[in-house]
Amino acid sequence: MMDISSELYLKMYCDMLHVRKFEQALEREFKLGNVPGMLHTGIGQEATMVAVAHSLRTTDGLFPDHRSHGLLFLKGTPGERIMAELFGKATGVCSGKGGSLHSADKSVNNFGDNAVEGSFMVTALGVGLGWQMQGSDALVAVMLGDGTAGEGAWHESLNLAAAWKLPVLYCCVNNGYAISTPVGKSHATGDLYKFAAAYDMPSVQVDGNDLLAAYEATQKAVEHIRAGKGPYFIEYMTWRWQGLFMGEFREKEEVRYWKEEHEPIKLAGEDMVQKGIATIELLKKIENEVQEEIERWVTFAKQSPDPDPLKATTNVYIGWEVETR
Amino acid sequence: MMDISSELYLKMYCDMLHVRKFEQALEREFKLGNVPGMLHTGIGQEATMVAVAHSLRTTDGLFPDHRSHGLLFLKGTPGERIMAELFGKATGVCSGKGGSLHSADKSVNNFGDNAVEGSFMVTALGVGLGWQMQGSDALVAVMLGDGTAGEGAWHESLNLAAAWKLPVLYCCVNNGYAISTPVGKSHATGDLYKFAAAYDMPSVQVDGNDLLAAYEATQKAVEHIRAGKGPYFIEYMTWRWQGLFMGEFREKEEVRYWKEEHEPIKLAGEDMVQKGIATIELLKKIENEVQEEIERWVTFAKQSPDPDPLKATTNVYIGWEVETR
Amino acid sequence: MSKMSMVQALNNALDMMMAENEKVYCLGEDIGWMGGDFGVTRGLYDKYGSERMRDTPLSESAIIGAAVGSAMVGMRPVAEIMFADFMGVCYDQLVNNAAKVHYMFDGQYKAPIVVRSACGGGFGGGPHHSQMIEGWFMNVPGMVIVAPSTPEDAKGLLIASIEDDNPILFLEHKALYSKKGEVPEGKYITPLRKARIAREGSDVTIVADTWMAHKSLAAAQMLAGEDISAEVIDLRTLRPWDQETVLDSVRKTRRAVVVSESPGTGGLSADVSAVIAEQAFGDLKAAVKRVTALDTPIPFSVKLEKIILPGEEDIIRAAQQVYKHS
Amino acid sequence: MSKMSMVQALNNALDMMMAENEKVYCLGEDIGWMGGDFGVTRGLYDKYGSERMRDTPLSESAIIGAAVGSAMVGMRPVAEIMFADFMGVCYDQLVNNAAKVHYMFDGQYKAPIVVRSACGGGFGGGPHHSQMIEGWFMNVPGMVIVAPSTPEDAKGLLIASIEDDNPILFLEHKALYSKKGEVPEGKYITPLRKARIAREGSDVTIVADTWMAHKSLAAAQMLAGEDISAEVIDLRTLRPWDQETVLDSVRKTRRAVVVSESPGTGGLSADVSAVIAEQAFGDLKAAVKRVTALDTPIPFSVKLEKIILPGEEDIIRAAQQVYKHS
Ligand SMILES: Cc1ncc(C[n+]2csc(CCOP(=O)(O)OP(=O)(O)O)c2C)c(N)n1
Ligand SMILES: Cc1ncc(C[n+]2csc(CCOP(=O)(O)OP(=O)(O)O)c2C)c(N)n1
Ligand SMILES: [Mg+2]
Ligand SMILES: [Mg+2]
Repeated sequence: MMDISSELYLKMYCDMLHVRKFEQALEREFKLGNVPGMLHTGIGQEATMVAVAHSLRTTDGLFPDHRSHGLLFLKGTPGERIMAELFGKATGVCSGKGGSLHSADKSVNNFGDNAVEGSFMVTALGVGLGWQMQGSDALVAVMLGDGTAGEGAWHESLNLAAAWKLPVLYCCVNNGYAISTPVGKSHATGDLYKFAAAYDMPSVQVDGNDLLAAYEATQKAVEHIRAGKGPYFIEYMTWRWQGLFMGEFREKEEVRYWKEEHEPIKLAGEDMVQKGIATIELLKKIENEVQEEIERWVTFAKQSPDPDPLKATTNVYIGWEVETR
Repeated sequence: MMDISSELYLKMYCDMLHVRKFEQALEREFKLGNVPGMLHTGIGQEATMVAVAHSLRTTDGLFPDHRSHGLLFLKGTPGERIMAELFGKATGVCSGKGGSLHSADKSVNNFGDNAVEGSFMVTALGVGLGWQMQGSDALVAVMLGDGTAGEGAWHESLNLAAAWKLPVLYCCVNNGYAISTPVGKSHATGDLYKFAAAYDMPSVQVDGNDLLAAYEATQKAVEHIRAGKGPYFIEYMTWRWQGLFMGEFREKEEVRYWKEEHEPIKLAGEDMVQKGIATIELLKKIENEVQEEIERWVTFAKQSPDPDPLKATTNVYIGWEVETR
Repeated sequence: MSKMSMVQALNNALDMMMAENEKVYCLGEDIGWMGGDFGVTRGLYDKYGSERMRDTPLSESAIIGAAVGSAMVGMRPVAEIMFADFMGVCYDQLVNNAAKVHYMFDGQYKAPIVVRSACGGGFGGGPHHSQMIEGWFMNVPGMVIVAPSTPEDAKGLLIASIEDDNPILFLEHKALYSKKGEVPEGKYITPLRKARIAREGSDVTIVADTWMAHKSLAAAQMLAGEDISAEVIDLRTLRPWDQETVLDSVRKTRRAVVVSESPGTGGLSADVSAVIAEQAFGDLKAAVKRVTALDTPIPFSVKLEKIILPGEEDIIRAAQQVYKHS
Repeated sequence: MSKMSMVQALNNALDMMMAENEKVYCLGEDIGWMGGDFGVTRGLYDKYGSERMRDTPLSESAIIGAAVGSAMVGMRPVAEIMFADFMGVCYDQLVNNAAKVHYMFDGQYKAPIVVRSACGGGFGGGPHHSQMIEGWFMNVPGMVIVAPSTPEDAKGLLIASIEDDNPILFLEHKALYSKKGEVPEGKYITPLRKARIAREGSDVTIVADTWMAHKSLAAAQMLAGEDISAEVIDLRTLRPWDQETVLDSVRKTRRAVVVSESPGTGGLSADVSAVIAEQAFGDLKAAVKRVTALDTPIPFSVKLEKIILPGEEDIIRAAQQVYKHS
């Protein structure tokens, strides 16, 4: 197991709590009708997200997916601007035009989600290629679910990234299901790293709920890519808490295991307490502080104005305006 | 090495010659301006085509690719109707509406080429699925070039065929190049069977210019599929004689090896002579007979009428006609 | 007759067709055990099993490919693409294969597939979950596009589509899924390529489809208060659309407003406007007016989306204009 | 000035832009060492190397994806899709990403890509190598479609497209690749969104694009013999097309014929016809007439293809009709 400083461990723990609390607040506000559209949350997958976030530099690129709200602010964007975007507000990072599924922030090299699952896997090739041609050592990380592995873009992306040795980090978040469909049922194999291994790139599977293991695997991958050795694939084994719109659909024992036994925040907390890095009181304090911060973000989002009506027709084309009514 | 009857060996030899002579006649007529559109020939790949053709039943399906003219008649369609189609004539198997890239014949379960490379890899899934649901033991073979392995449909097809254990035989014809691009340059690996091996299906590489080896591999695959064990992937290593429109582009030694040393028809002929199955005279006689037959097909095509103008607007929709001018 | 939502009406049609013809089967993402993202296939998995209610991976090309291939060997697949926006991923399969199979092989094969998909905006779905996409396919010969606006038509059109031998895009508007209406019991067919006169009128013809047919009816109601009698036509089949019904109406009212949720450049509204002006030129008292979405992608903010989508007031204004300027 | 083919003119433009700006690079199938299926990139590989003249696998989605991604970080990619028909495979990338990137992230990113592609029929290419595909994209906000009809415009429009910040489909008609014409030396720009009056006339306006502009000019020549003076407009930018130039012309001639190689249902011709009839209603002496391909896929047989594609005689007949019926 990797050795990291207490400071970093605590920071990562705190970040996991940010993700958790952010999503919980969002769920609450969604139910209250304050958040439009659809909602996918990353609860349960915090360790994976934090491991990725802490392995990327600001200059590195990120393609978040639909459960990556947490990554959006962990990448460096002020959390309230992410929250505001999800509320569809003028202060949002895309002025409310993108929403949960399209929250990009150029200033931190967040390239935004593409809600057509898998499609940005090939966009990421271009980002890596552009930087490679420009002599930069930046890399680009792509978040993708297990279900997304069904799309043809998967193959075109892995194949070209390998052939051109592009600096792409594939972060495959295997949470066991695509909506209701078990990963092993819809794919030739439920162990998705096996697919990627065929593409002449390192491909590993790691416990995505074990923060340090996930972090270690990601660090190793980043090193490899940064050294110019081409793409790297990591399959993070995790589990999403969110069920279906009609409720929980998974076996009781499965739910118990992931929510109680193999729960990333609890595991990290216990480990820190055991190692003497933190006390239960400290952890509680952190949690309270995080909760307060998240509520400030919610308040900011709520109090923000709707986008200026002019925004509806701006930035369609560059160089001319489209007609209004 | 497999043991086959002298009769079958001779028949397969004769079929390879049919393919060779068909393509050569076609090239000649193309240069004379009698064949419209574009032309891709299968010269050099005869052993692979004959191995596949002799492993399929009439009730099995076939998705030929752009170099599969030979397979079109080997599947059972009278050769003159294939030739006529390539000439765009009324007597063609699609009344001249499909041409070289879209010659289907429902009566022998030839589903026609799709000139958008790779696209029919997913259509083949449906044919296999339909037959599986209908309780048939028919399988469907898909011809695909090494270049075609770049398309996303490749992944979607292999993945679903494996997940649903569909009766699909993937016949990957690795002739080393996609137009001008070497297979190893454009893909993560030049050994394409390695890709397929990741999909939980048997995947093998075989010398596509060794008729008996190719036939044996194909027979084995067909047996596997027919037993309900799901899809199978074969990579036939071969080489296409056709260069680029501006001429030959490959190394002299490479050309010599494939055209003179490792040439499928010559190899089979020598083997038969050595084994006492045929004499050089017999082989020459066969060749002359084949040549004559092919010329009859050409004559038939040439003398056939153009399609009835009404054909231009028929069979767009079923149940109503589109407007004419 | 019984009152049901469009979701229930569609479910009813599928159930009926699957019971009647074992060649009919469904495939798509989460359409099996879960019953579909919008519940259209709910209950069918229990009734017909996993073989005929096939959950697929996220592989839209493979979904359409499998549908077409199986249709070529005699099956009657009903594929679901969860959101119509995702048809971009399988566009080639639809346009270059499904739509051309019958023609390019000169009638030997056919591709009787139905591709059901949820379309349309108005709920804050953002740029990739809100589009009307008939415009992507209007210029594609061989394709048929159907889009119901009432539960009754939804059932009748879906049955007709499954029985039809052509490849059909069947667009279900999300805003109408839960809207209820009277639906006849038993099997019946709503004819394809035949528009519905949703409201009779004499002063102006409003041509619309799906959600916009509802908005147009509401507008007609308001216009009636100003003594403008609007005839509202719900196209139902968008390609090829029913020129006869539309032209007959326009020749009567001598004025036309074309309403579409899609952007105004290109697409269905342009085709309808062009054909009216070309074919009924001498009858028109005023230029045809189009009420469409603005020429932008669809923003996430509901407030902004409302601005770019056409509204009832826009239809009323357009009708007033063609009425007064003539 | 020097006389060159459209292929040479395009090559010249690429060469100039690559020399001037190192951010410009090309990617596509066999565009590098081989110089492209039609020779447009010939010689550039030797000059600029394999890094900037990138041979790709057969991965159209990855080609467009890579283009867009690299454009988002400052590169100026010129992608080639060998035949425009294959854009079905990467349709999602173009429509849902390239065309929306700038809008959905509210201007933070842009996607200045040029996607060159060989389009059009008339040579027996069959259903998958002969299509005009602007109709697939006409209803897609954010997209720009450019299509030159002369070598001079080909060079000027390609330079303008590479310098423009929007995603551009650049359609090169196969029938025009080897046609020669005078081309100015050095760098110049042919403005986007601006149609060209290819021939002045006073009796009827013929609106056309690429190959059809040539057929329309030939038709105009014949019509002149019958004392019908036809003005021929070559649109050059197909989306958004130049309404001002077209409407000015129609207001002058008071008659319009719209010519397109695409099928008549939906697509560009419908949009042009609709806008003319809507905007110049009072000026029109006769209904707009459209001359388009029939509503079928493209057959392989050259004889059949000739029947379904619009010909010179069809344009002449249409012009005569609008002229006489008014
Ligand atoms: C091309 C495409 N197909 C389908 C969908 C609808 N959809 C959104 S999320 C999802 C499931 C994705 O599963 P997975 O990749 O495992 O991500 P998870 O939600 O489990 O994190 C589906 C089917 C989509 N957005 N895009
Ligand atoms: C989707 C698509 N992309 C590109 C092409 C153009 N094209 C036709 S054949 C070919 C090369 C195919 O190479 P391969 O699969 O190795 O077949 P080969 O010609 O070598 O037999 C290309 C690029 C096409 N027809 N379809
Ligand atoms: Mg998942
Ligand atoms: Mg090859």
